[in-house]
Amino acid sequence: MIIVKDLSVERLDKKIFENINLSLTSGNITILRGKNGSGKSTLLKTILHIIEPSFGTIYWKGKLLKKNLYDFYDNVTYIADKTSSLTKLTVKDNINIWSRIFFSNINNSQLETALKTLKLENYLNKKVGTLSLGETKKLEFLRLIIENKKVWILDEPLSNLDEDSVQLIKQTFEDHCSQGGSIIFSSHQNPGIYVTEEVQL
Amino acid sequence: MIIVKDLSVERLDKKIFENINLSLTSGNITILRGKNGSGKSTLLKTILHIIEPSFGTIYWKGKLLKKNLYDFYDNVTYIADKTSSLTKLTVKDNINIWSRIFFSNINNSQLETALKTLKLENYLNKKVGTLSLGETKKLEFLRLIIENKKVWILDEPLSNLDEDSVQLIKQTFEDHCSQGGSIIFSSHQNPGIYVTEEVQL
Amino acid sequence: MKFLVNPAKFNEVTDYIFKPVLILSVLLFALGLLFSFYLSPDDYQQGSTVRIMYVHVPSAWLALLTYATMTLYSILALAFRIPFGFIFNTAVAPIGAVFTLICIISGSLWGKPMWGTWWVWDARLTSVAILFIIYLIIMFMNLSFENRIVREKVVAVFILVGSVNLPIVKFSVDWWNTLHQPATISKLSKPSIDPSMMIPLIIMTFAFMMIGLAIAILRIKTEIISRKTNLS
Amino acid sequence: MIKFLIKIIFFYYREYKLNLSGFQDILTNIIFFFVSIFIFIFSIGPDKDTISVVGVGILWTLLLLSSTLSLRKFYQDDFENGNLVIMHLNGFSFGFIAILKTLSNFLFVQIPFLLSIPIACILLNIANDKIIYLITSFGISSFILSCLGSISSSMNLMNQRNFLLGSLIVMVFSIPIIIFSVGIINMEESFNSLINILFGILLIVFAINPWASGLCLKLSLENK
Amino acid sequence: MIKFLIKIIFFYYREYKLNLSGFQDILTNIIFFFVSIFIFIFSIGPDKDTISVVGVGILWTLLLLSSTLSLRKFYQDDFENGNLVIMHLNGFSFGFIAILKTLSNFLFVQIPFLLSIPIACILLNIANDKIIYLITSFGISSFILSCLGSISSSMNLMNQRNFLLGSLIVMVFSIPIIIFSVGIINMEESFNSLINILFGILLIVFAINPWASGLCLKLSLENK
Ligand code: HEM
Ligand SMILES: Nc1ncnc2c1ncn2[C@@H]1O[C@H](COP(=O)(O)OP(=O)(O)OP(=O)(O)O)[C@@H](O)[C@H]1O
Ligand SMILES: Nc1ncnc2c1ncn2[C@@H]1O[C@H](COP(=O)(O)OP(=O)(O)OP(=O)(O)O)[C@@H](O)[C@H]1O
Ligand SMILES: [Mg+2]
Ligand SMILES: [Mg+2]
Repeated sequence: MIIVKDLSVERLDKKIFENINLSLTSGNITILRGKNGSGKSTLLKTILHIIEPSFGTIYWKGKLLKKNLYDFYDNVTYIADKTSSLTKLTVKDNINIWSRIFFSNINNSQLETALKTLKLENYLNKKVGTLSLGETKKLEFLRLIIENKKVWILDEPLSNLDEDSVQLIKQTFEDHCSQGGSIIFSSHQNPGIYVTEEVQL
Repeated sequence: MIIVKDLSVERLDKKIFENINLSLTSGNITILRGKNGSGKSTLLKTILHIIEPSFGTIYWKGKLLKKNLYDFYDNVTYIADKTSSLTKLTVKDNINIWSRIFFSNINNSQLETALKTLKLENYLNKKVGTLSLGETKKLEFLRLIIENKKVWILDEPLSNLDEDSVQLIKQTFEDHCSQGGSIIFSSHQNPGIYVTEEVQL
Repeated sequence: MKFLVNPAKFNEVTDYIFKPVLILSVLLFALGLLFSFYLSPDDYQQGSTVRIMYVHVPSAWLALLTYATMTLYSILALAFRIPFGFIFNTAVAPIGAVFTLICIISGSLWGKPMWGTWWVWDARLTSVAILFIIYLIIMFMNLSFENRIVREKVVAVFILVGSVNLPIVKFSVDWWNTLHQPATISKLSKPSIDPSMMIPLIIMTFAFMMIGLAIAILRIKTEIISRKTNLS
Repeated sequence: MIKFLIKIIFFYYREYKLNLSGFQDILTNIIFFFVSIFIFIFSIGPDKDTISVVGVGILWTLLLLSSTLSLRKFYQDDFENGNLVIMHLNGFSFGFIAILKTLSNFLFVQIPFLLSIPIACILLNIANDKIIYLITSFGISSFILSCLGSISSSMNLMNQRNFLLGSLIVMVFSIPIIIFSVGIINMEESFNSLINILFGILLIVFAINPWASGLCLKLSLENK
Repeated sequence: MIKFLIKIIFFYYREYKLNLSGFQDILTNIIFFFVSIFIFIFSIGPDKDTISVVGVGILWTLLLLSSTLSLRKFYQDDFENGNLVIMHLNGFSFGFIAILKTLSNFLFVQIPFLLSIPIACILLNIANDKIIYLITSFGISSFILSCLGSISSSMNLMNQRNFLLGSLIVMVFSIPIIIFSVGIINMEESFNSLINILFGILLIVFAINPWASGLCLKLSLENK
């Protein structure tokens, strides 16, 4: 679905990376690997067209992504490397806002099981600002389920999580792929997730 | 040097952990392990006397830590789980502020080698806000060297770092311990750092 | 008198007196309305607008009285470590605010025919407005500060500091030469008011007091319960 | 299409939650204005005539203050915590986000203030028949201020020196508008034609806003 | 000891760096200040006498309002990014941090204002010989405001919801101070003795400040 061709990105006239090629079809998982500062996050943002590449093109469903942007956005969930929940609101408020703004079609019981598997069910009325680092991170993953889109673009989803949660994520990834979804994520760890393509930056 | 006895902490009247014992002597490394939300960060903050425990006592050099607080603070560096560099200033400004405010006794060439080993030497005039996640994290470690204290209290120092940097940290830990320093840190990963004590929360 | 400082005792005693208080407040209020509308004369200067007085003056007195008791309880709570004081303050502040609001609104309604404007910046009116704002701030603090233990202390200190305003409200008419009526009824010497106006005024004052008391009892009870169940 | 409308509604639900997590916040806003009026009165003195002369000026200053106060919150928080990106990925173009945000600033910051004008007029001894003029001109100019605020605070996000200047220029821009609208109130005969001019300015700024703010948002996210 | 002094100096170096990178904020404040003065002049009309009567009052209110503007920055940023903890671990007790921060607020927020007072006096037709009184009384009172601001904004750290509450509290407390200092300027004979009283208030607030703010900082960090 996504094809990235000869992508190069410059930032402040400094080359971040050059000639990156990758393609993501449904059911596939792509992992981005590379040192700190090698441009993984930058690449993900470029794919999302938040950053404009200096060379190269990106295709979405065969068309230029630029021309087809909002269709692409309708199919993609992005989780950045920093949490984006609203720290001043409670977990519940955050979930409410997301599920409403994303026009989510999942029902309450699905949400509850998701909360339970993530072990967040007791924190519903707690301010996000007072959660632990890993809990905040897990809360972010709820968006994957709420948005319920095909392509997941995740920036370091595995950091700050405990062993159990990492396994859970792994499981979720596999389920998503078997349902025809596709994932591209960056990580420094190697938790034994089966990936179809590894891109070295 | 640090002895923690029967420590229990409550937050909003909810027990976070109970009866934790640990002792840290010079040359030792203690690792805190536990699930997300098990209270690792809370324990570290309690040891730093930022959070008051509901039960239990902490001793520093044989005396009650409470009574001896500023002597303790003179010997400890704390790196929290979130970065605390000033994102609006450049790397250089941050380093300047730190080295001056901590009245650092390391000289410029030491600093430069440190910057080089951390591969941050090219970013001196860059705003911290525009660094990559791992680079920001590494910048934080510079404080260990600038402050040059005996006890290091580190919250998830290994997350978001690439393989090389983790090795570097490992090396730094070993050097520090061989010079009589002591370290207590929390982590979800197991990078093969030799630890003297493992506390399960 | 222990029920005035002890939550458990308070619950016990108020279980007995709540119903009488409620009935009394309804009766007194009805009686007061009857008196103030039918059984009291028009003022020879002010005509029938004088009847606003039967709302205005009692509510003004009670606004002040409520704050005064809150100040007392703050001292009890802070100096003698009696937590009931915090409970009382949290529960009662909105009642005081409402009384103050009634006082301001009725005063303005009275002021339009008497002085020609709704509002003047004389010392009495200004200080009452500040009293109202102080009440509101107390309420806001109670609603938005997260840590209860800290919040109650902060609020109690704030109440104490704010109590400076009370004598200003009370004596501003004597200290400064203002538009507002100087003390005519609440003078220590002989009140210079006709008994036919005095009677409805007193009845209405007691009616207001009883209503306030009834609501206060309810609110304090709920506050006690909410503290038991939700410890934060 | 309906889906999109619902999205917009929930955009405002979110803004509401963020800006005023309840009725008491609106009340606090309003009280804040009244206390500011108090402060003015205390510092100027209680003389009726003076007050009614400076009254309009006081109201204007407060309006300006409230918009300056809110400038920082305009995009900054959403920019920093990444919510701007999420909204964009959710199908709102940057220009459209700018429009929504401007309206939300108007709704949650300026409107509470507009609502308290009638009472403020009583306190400040402003003649009753002027109130309607006041509210009209205030309504329009506060909307202009919201638009200008949107532009300047989105410029602010870029955090580069030349844009720093830009946002100051926008501040300076608002001066003639304010001075103009202050003048309006004292010229009752030609009120209508003057209001039309103000309205014209509003239209221009409103048209520029999504374009300018959208661009700034895009660029600042790119350089984040 | 000397080490400690040097630490303090670099504390201010840090504040300077931080505030100056928010140079725009300072400039915005000053522009706000002058724009408001213009608003007044325009809404009052060019009548010199009225202007000079209300001039002092206007200056006062603007000073107060603009210091409320800066309240948010007082501790919030350092609280959120963890620098408060680092400073504390670096040997500053919370009370001492409060003192330093209060001084820094005075230096970087209030002083720019004090500097612009002479110009404002010219605009507002305030007699030259009054300027010195004005600046003295403003200096002291703005320091009082800094202390009050420190207390209320440290308190507000525990209240993440209702930001304006802190400003409200400061404003209510500053009412007596305003009444007092506006009075001062019009009573030139007894100026010295009145200034002494103002100074007394300053001392009291300054003494309470480290204790109260320090406690609030500690508690809010504990519950962060
Ligand atoms: C908004 C405007 C007003 C406010 C805030 C206000 C406030 C108060 C307050 C606080 C008191 C109680 C004072 C005490 O206990 O000594 C009071 C009493 C009183 N007020 Fe007003 N007032 C207002 C307008 C008026 C007007 C327009 C009148 C009539 C011309 C009026 C007549 C009185 C009288 C007769 C008393 C009883 C005085 C006494 O003997 O204690 N008030 N008012
Ligand atoms: N806003 C920006 N402006 C300029 N340069 C930037 C900006 N953001 C990142 N960079 C630089 O681009 C390079 C790549 O950054 P990026 O965040 O993509 O790295 P990364 O591979 O995600 O690293 P990490 O593993 O540490 O997250 C880094 O050297 C960084 O300093
Ligand atoms: N400020 C706070 N107020 C109330 N509860 C809190 C606060 N901070 C943390 N908690 C709760 O305390 C528990 C422990 O948090 P802590 O941050 O210590 O966990 P942790 O072990 O560090 O987890 P992680 O591995 O995710 O970082 C969590 O359940 C969290 O929700
Ligand atoms: Mg990255
Ligand atoms: Mg943690």
